[in-house]
Amino acid sequence: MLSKDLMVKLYEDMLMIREFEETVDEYAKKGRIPGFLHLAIGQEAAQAGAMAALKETDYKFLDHRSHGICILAGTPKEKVMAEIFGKKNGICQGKGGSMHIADVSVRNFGCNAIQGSTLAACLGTAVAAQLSDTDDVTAVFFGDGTVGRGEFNESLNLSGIWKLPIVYVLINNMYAISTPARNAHPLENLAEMGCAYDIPGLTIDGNDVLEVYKGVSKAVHRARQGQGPTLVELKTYRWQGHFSGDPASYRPEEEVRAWKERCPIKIHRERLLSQKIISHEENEKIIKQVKDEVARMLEFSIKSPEPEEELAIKHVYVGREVSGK
Amino acid sequence: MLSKDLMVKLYEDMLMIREFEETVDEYAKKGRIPGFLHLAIGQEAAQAGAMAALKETDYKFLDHRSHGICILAGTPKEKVMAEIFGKKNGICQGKGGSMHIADVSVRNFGCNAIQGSTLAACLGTAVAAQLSDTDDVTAVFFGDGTVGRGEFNESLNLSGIWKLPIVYVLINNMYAISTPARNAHPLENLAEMGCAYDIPGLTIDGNDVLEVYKGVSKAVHRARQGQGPTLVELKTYRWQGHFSGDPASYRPEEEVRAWKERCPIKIHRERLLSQKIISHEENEKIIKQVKDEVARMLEFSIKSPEPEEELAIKHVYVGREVSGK
Amino acid sequence: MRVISMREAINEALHEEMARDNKVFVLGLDVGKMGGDFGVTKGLWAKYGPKRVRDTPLSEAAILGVANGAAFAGYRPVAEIMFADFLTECFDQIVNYTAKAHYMFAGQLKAPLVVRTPTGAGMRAAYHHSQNVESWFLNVPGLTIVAPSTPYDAKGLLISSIRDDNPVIFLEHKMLYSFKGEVPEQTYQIPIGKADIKKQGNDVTVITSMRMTHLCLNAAKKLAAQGINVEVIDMRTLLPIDKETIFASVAKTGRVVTVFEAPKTGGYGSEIGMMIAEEMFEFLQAPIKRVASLDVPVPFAPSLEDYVLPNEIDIEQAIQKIVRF
Amino acid sequence: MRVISMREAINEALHEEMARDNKVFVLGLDVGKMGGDFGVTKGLWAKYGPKRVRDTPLSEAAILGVANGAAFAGYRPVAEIMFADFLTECFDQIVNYTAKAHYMFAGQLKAPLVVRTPTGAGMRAAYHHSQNVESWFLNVPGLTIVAPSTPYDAKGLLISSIRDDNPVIFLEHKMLYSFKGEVPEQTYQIPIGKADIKKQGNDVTVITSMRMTHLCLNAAKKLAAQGINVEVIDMRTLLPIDKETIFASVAKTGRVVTVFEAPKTGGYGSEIGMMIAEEMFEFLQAPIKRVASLDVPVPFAPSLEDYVLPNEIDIEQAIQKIVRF
Ligand SMILES: Cc1ncc(C[n+]2csc(CCOP(=O)(O)OP(=O)(O)O)c2C)c(N)n1
Ligand SMILES: Cc1ncc(C[n+]2csc(CCOP(=O)(O)OP(=O)(O)O)c2C)c(N)n1
Ligand SMILES: [Mg+2]
Ligand SMILES: [Mg+2]
Repeated sequence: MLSKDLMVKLYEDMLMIREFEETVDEYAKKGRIPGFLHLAIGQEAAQAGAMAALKETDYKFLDHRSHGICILAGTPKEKVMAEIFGKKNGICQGKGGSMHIADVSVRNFGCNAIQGSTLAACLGTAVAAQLSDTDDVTAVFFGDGTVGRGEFNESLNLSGIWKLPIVYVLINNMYAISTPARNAHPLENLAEMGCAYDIPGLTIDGNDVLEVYKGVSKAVHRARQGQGPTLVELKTYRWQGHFSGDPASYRPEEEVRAWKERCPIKIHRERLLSQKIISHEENEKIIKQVKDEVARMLEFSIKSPEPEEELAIKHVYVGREVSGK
Repeated sequence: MLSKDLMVKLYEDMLMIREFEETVDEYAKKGRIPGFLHLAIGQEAAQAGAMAALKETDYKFLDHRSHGICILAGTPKEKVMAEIFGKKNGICQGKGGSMHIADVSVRNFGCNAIQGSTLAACLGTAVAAQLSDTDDVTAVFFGDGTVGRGEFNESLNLSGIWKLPIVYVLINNMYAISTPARNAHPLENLAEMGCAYDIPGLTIDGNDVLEVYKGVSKAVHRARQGQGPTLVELKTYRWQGHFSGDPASYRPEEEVRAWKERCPIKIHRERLLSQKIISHEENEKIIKQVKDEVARMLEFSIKSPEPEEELAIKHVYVGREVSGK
Repeated sequence: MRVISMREAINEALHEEMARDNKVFVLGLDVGKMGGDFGVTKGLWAKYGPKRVRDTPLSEAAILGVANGAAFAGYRPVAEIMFADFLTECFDQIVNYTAKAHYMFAGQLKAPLVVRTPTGAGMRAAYHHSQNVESWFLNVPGLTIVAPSTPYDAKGLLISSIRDDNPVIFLEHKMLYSFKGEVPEQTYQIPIGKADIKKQGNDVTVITSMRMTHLCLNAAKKLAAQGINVEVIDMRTLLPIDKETIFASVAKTGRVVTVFEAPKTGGYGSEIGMMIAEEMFEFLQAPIKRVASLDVPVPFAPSLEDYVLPNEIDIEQAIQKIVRF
Repeated sequence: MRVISMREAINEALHEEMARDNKVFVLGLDVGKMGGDFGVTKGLWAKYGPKRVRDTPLSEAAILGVANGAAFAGYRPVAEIMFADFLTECFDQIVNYTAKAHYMFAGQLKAPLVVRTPTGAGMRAAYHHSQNVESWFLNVPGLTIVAPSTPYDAKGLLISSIRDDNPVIFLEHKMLYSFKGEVPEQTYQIPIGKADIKKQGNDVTVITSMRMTHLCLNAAKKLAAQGINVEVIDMRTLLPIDKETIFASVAKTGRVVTVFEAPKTGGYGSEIGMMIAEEMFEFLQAPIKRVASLDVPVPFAPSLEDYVLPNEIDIEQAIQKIVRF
């Protein structure tokens, strides 16, 4: 049994993700956020459950749909939001935006907008942990579509043979843009692909945050013990289109409705209430707290200035200048 | 039971590969053949058995160790050897050499010296066969090491989901240069990697030409019937180093000796003799015929002139000139 | 004449070519029912069905593999790579296979394929969705690179590209998809390898392509008021280079400014400029000047991206400087 | 001073750096017990063991993935890619990850890694084992490219590359591995970004690198007999470009010939030449002339390869032409 504190934390975390995503979605639609925005509404259990199973010094590699991971990693959340707004006070000073958020101080090594590329790079932090004899695990988050990339094979093959401390967190939301996973991969349960690499696979209900937490914890434990990688598949669904604004007309409404019924937040809330872990009043309070917190982030983000032009010519090289205009 | 003719043909084919390889090896060591030469001595059963299971209009993609495939594909064998010598009368006019031999007239679409690249390109001829409603199968030959490349995943995933008529002929000779397969891949039987793609895998004694023929035939049959790809693993061993001249000191002598004991030609010869399919005299005659034939190829190759310089500026573009010196 | 967008013009070319030649087929991520990430393949799937309009898994090397193999087998695949930045993931197929297939087998194979891909910055999509990639391919003999700036050119050039027996990388600047212009309803071709003088002039030759063409034309208009008569050459085909048109113009003006969107160092302008410095030296009355992006990756925040990209003022100033030299 | 080969010099640099800094580790295909395909990593495995000298599977993207991730985590990986031609298979990691990691997260990550790789033609190994690849990377801000021509430069530059906090692509011309020269036994550094005047002269500036440096020096010797006094600049670092040294020379001579081994169009010489045409126009007394390979892939037959590559006579004639202009 998990502690009550943890049960509540997982609830708060999911609420936080939901509120955060809805807020940036709103501001993207208002034209206040530049670029593409990939939202994880509906996938909160996968993100919150997985993050709760990791410690701060574990290395994390994210994909394009990872705001939730970023805000749960320990970074001041308003700096994540400001980054998405492309502002100077963002955690990457506005250089990264939604698809390139990192905070190395909490070992969030960043999202990379090339699908599959983190599957390769995650090998390196795992080797680093092995070389330095620490028990830090590397978690890499990626989607069902990304299983199609070549790096999937190169990564699992290498980590399988070197027994690297990697947790592959495969968030199977059943689509890669408009392409259903069943049209893109021969197996239904993608975790079973671990069979090709002698890597155990776990297929988990990604909408039940406790199942996610337990499954990922098991994988993390294996990795910490030096027993090698695990491929954890979290089955879930994104409620919105591929990006904020995508009408996603390629999906049957029926399907969307059914998945919304299985809202991960609702599932867990009902559990907390029915098991009397929180009361209705406490629930209302938590919700209000989350909303207030996100409102503060929003204010911070909006007030934050744009980055100055000189920033554009910084960081190309360490210790070497490039010229501006 | 296979016909006697086929049994004898398989023997002749293996002898032919052996004699061909020993001849080019000798001339490479004499400095008469430029570049790298990767020999398949010891792997004759895999090459001859697989080729016998294919028809001429089947598409073939080869790797760097594929002289044997080329000479069994229907190409005038002396043109294959002349190509290896880099001569004008070679099947690619000396442009390709050992690692880039094609003969499109017999649907040998060529070797490509980038490991893994044919695993991607073979998808295209298979799609072409589907689009044009022919029953031509695509066979792609590759080694155990090449399983590490990203294209392995992209190819099997796509062919698995599109049920493409592909026969993956994985020649597992237990090494990629100095790297033992057991250090490079978690599974011992690489055919089992098909499990990740719902693709049947067959692990076969690659030194028994009849087993190879039967196994590959089964896969070819499946593909022709529209049932999709098969991953056929042929376990064998290369007697020499990675390339002609490589001392291969990375392998235990014991291991080499044991595999030489299991010479694919010897195994099959003993069968032919003991089953009285050929007599000792016939055997001697076959051997002599093969030797004579290869001697003629050698003469052809040596006599053939070097390609002329103008050839270097041809074929960059179809119908467009590039300038010479 | 009828006015349509570049997106529609390209779409029309695809429709017409698919109707004309059943060897033409389309493939890529989400090109089917969804009609492509930028809507360029709209309606093809409904009309030609899933065999000729193929949604693929997220496997860029496999996409190019299908294109290569099918082209070798006589088809005319048109592959879409969702963003040009992802060409990194099929770079081997293009550079080491597509480009060399015709040459290395002495003309036996042809690769009449087209890789369509959205390129260029301006969308606030940063590092992995904004690059100008032509330079990655400039030193690869065997490739053709087409890069239209108007709907008219796009339609005619795409039709020519599909009919060409050589492989073509067809760059579509994503900021031009909604740009409108006159386009004939009937089928027509624009020859590959011919630049277009978008504005005649005799004081200075400005050589450009894609989105920059329009900035150059605007700048030319403003400069006309100052009595500077600019000739604007839109390359349209980046490789092979139309020396004739360029040299004729330089012979007339003696002054050259190149304007391309990629970072300056190693950009396309360097090749054009060098060609002129080598072969037209006697005509030059001033230094050759490059206008280009700063030598930095494409950053996220609008203030940064705008600073990094070349703009009309940069172009005007460069032209003034060269004219007044 | 002691005379050793370039192979030995590079090997020595690796030994010294591994001894000095335990964050340095080596990885690649067959770099361990076998000591690398070209024998460059010999002895490292025996001395530093399999943890710090890591044989990998045939997975170039994974090799770069390990290098990237480990570098991000504070290590200094030195990856060997067996032939530069195979960089196509990890092109994404390098271009979209290594090069941009420092920039896109606003300096939070560094990628202090080295990719060592044999480059260049002359081995009769054709298309996929002969290319000069620097142009693929020239337009990618964030990368450093080093390309030594002598054992002395190789040792000092590799040590500097390993200690540099920026990612370095370290090109080793395979035809120079056995080239010998004086090399100090102690550790020393040669600054990155500094070209070297290999021969002083004031009639004409010849700018070159790697193997071509030696051809240029030979040509210069012959031309000296004709009274032509050639200055030979060996770039040593291809990126960033040492403008200062080049411009000082051009200011003196007013005449420029660039000599690089890759095909002419889009080659490195174009960048150098353009830079001069742009910034040193007033000093130029003659056209800038490129000596380079023909615009074709590297063919197999010796007669063809020799024809395609630039040779001493080409260089001599080009210099004569420019001097007599
Ligand atoms: C190499 C590459 N190809 C294509 C894309 C475009 N793209 C971005 S997200 C995406 C779908 C990814 O699907 P999945 O991995 O299931 O993640 P999800 O979006 O469902 O969270 C695609 C195709 C990309 N970013 N990188
Ligand atoms: C992408 C790529 N990486 C590395 C190489 C160098 N190389 C050539 S053959 C070979 C080993 C291949 O092993 P395997 O696939 O088992 O075939 P085998 O040589 O055993 O027949 C390697 C590493 C290459 N040609 N291409
Ligand atoms: Mg998905
Ligand atoms: Mg092998």
